[in-house]
Amino acid sequence: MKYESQSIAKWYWFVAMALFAVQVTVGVLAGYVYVAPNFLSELLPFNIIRMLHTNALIVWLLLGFFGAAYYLIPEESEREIYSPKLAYLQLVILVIGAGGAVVGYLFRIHEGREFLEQPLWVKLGIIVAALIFLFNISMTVLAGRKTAITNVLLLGLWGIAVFFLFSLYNPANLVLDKMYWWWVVHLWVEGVWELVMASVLAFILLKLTGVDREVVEKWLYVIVATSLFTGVLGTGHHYYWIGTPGYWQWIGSIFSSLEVIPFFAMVVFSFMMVWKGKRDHPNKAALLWSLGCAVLAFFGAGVWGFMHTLHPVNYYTHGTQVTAAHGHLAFFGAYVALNLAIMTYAFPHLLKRSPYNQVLNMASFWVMTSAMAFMTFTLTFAGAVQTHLQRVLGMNFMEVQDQLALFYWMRLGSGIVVVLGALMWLYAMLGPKAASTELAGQAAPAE
Amino acid sequence: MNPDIRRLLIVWAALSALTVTTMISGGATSPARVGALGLAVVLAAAVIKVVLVLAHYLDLRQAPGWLSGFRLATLVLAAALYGLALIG
Amino acid sequence: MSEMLTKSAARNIFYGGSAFFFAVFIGLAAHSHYYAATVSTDVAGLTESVERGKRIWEKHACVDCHSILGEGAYFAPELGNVFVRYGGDKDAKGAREALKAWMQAQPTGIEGRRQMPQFHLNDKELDDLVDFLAWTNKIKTQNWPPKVSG
Amino acid sequence: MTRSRTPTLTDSTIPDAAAPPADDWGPFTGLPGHPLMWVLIGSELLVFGAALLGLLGGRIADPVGFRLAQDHLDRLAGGVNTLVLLTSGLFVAIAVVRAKAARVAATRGWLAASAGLGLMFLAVKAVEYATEIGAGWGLDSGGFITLYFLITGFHALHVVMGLIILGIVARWPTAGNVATGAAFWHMVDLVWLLVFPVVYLVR
Repeated sequence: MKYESQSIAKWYWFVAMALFAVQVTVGVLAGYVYVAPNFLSELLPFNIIRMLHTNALIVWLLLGFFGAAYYLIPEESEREIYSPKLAYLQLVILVIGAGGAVVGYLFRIHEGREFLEQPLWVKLGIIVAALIFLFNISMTVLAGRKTAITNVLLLGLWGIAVFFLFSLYNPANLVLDKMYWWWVVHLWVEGVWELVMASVLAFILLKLTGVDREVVEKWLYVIVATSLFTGVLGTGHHYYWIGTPGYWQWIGSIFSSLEVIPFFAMVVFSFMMVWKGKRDHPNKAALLWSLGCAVLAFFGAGVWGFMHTLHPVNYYTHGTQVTAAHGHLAFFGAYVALNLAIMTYAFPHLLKRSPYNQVLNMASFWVMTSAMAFMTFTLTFAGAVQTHLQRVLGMNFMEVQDQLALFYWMRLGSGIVVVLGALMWLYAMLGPKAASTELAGQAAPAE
Repeated sequence: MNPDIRRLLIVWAALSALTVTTMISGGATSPARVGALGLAVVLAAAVIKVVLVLAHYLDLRQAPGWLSGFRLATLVLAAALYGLALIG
Repeated sequence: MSEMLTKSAARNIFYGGSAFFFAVFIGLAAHSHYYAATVSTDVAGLTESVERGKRIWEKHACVDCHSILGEGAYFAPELGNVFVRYGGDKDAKGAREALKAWMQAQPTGIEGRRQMPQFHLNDKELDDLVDFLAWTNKIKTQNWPPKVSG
Repeated sequence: MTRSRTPTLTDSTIPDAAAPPADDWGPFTGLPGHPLMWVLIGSELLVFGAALLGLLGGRIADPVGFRLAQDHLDRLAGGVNTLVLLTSGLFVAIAVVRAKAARVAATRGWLAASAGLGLMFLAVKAVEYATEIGAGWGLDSGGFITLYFLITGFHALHVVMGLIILGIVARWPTAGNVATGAAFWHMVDLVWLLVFPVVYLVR
């Protein structure tokens, strides 16, 4: 850690880690309700469990992004964060908002659009926090060295805030509601979040591999250009069946098929950088998570997305467990793994330690990744069966669900393993060795 | 005359001639259907035009690797288009 | 020619290209907005009770179990076309009564069956909700879903 | 705002390695015009290629409907527009030659001539659209008509974008800028060379 204010990141990430634990635990709960539907059905119905699962995920990922920004921007801009006080104020607002939302959900205080269930006051709090954040970060970047990484990251973060504003627009016409709802959801995860992902990944690889900045930054522009060139009109793949015009079937199919390109480029980029890299960095776990992130994002977002993005296919698979399969692996690969990568990389610096608990951390990668892959396959099979029975043969929804019980048991099993993996990772990050491996100052390993 | 410009003019003349060929074999002024042979001429002319534009207008003759890559891609695309056109 | 190979030129092309695609997207979205507000939905039928029904749908986070037009959770049946599944195209009144009766009978408490909570909606609220679902059923969705099973 | 004095891990303190030259773009090196413009060109070719394949694929599903609609296209106008764009491409290619010789006035003149033909293309296209829309065609008519509007409309928007780009490079007519702008313009031209036969003539 080169700049004092980088330690802000640590506090964001502590909160993110706590919510990560909540998210996966609640996920297992949801998976259990699938196989034992009477469980908690009066006390904590499925809809509440699900909004906890998805909202905790979104919020912790965002906290992770904020932390990543606070960590890497000082190093990139070569100066301290404009105002650490504002950064902590922002965190307090976010913690109050997130905590308030979680507790509120338990008491049925929520709004009712998928992923945007936060009560209005929480949404406004998020916007205020985002404004503080953008002001703070932009002031830092504007005053400092401008790199491609900060440029792209900043554009991504501004995009996150701007598109979130559409969460406030909820017209009575369901079609319009859905149309603009996707401006938050799609333009986030298949648009501006990809900018954050690419820039953070570029930063980590720059540090881990020691490849020339010039090379990394050129790749970065190529990748983010293909992301937005394909991803913006790729929104069309959500406009097939919600009352929007038929031409979206062509636009969505064509552009979203090409959305796989940036993810493929990220895989090639990451492996090229490692291969060309001159540095043998001791933080192997961070490298594993970074490469894993690129590869899993390629499969989860790219391949699994492509699988059902063409409109003749989507006509049958839309809104089945195929979507659930894609959603799980895409979020894990692209954004969970990214956050775990940057935290794994940065924590030793923040705690002023050499990299620690590497073996456990890497083991947790394989445990979580295998379990997520298994879950994805399970849900994909469930989705294929569901599509056939329900959409082709026209069987009743609940009858079909009964046929899928075995898949849901397997999904629950893999979910439990994911939680174990997550706990292993949290222990590796925060457990005893983190507190004991004092960095031997100048005797830091040659890198 | 500047040799580059002379070359560009020749290419332009060839492109124009190919376009006229396309319009004739593609029946631009007649309502008749275009047969398999006519389609083949139309698509072949299109491929030649695309390659000429790539090589001379876009100056890809400076980057032979890219030129042959694009040429191959255009050929594959045209072949696929021809196949679909014949089925339909 | 290295002046053009700089990263700042790369940034400009990235911004310019993205702005182009975004402009196309906005243009098409504007057309789609118009289409949704005039062609694909029953605007005259979008009464206050339909809107109240939508707010009830949201208040109880129905979308976190059900899906509507294929979006939402996949824990409970698709409701975009539930009205027609209950025979509303032939007997609207009968479908309305059946849907209301279903809502009031929840939860079933049957062991091993997914449970829908009891939301304690009064008769007017139930009517509003059914109005919303009946209105939704009329949206022109490019013939989705493929089967009435949703 | 004090710097930490704690000894730190070296990967934060190593200065960035000596940068390779700015014009080294790996596999993209050697392409005329900016490498990122080629990323755009590549994306566009994939998009239009997929759209044309989609068009002919859709035609298999509904050959009669496609033919009935397609017969209303003005094939002669499409052919004339091909010649217009090819000539415009010639002018912009000459502009690149002039820009390399640092002849600013000539460069701007050829760019303007090229843009003029671009406007003519749009004018012809507008007349076609006016007739078709007058006949009741619309973007959401479905089948061939929707694809026709999507493909040619998206192409026409590229012509508009190309005009803007030509304007920008005419303002700053360095050899690199003109080559980059010309690359985009030629891509628009090239796409039309495939769009015209497939949309208008395959029948």
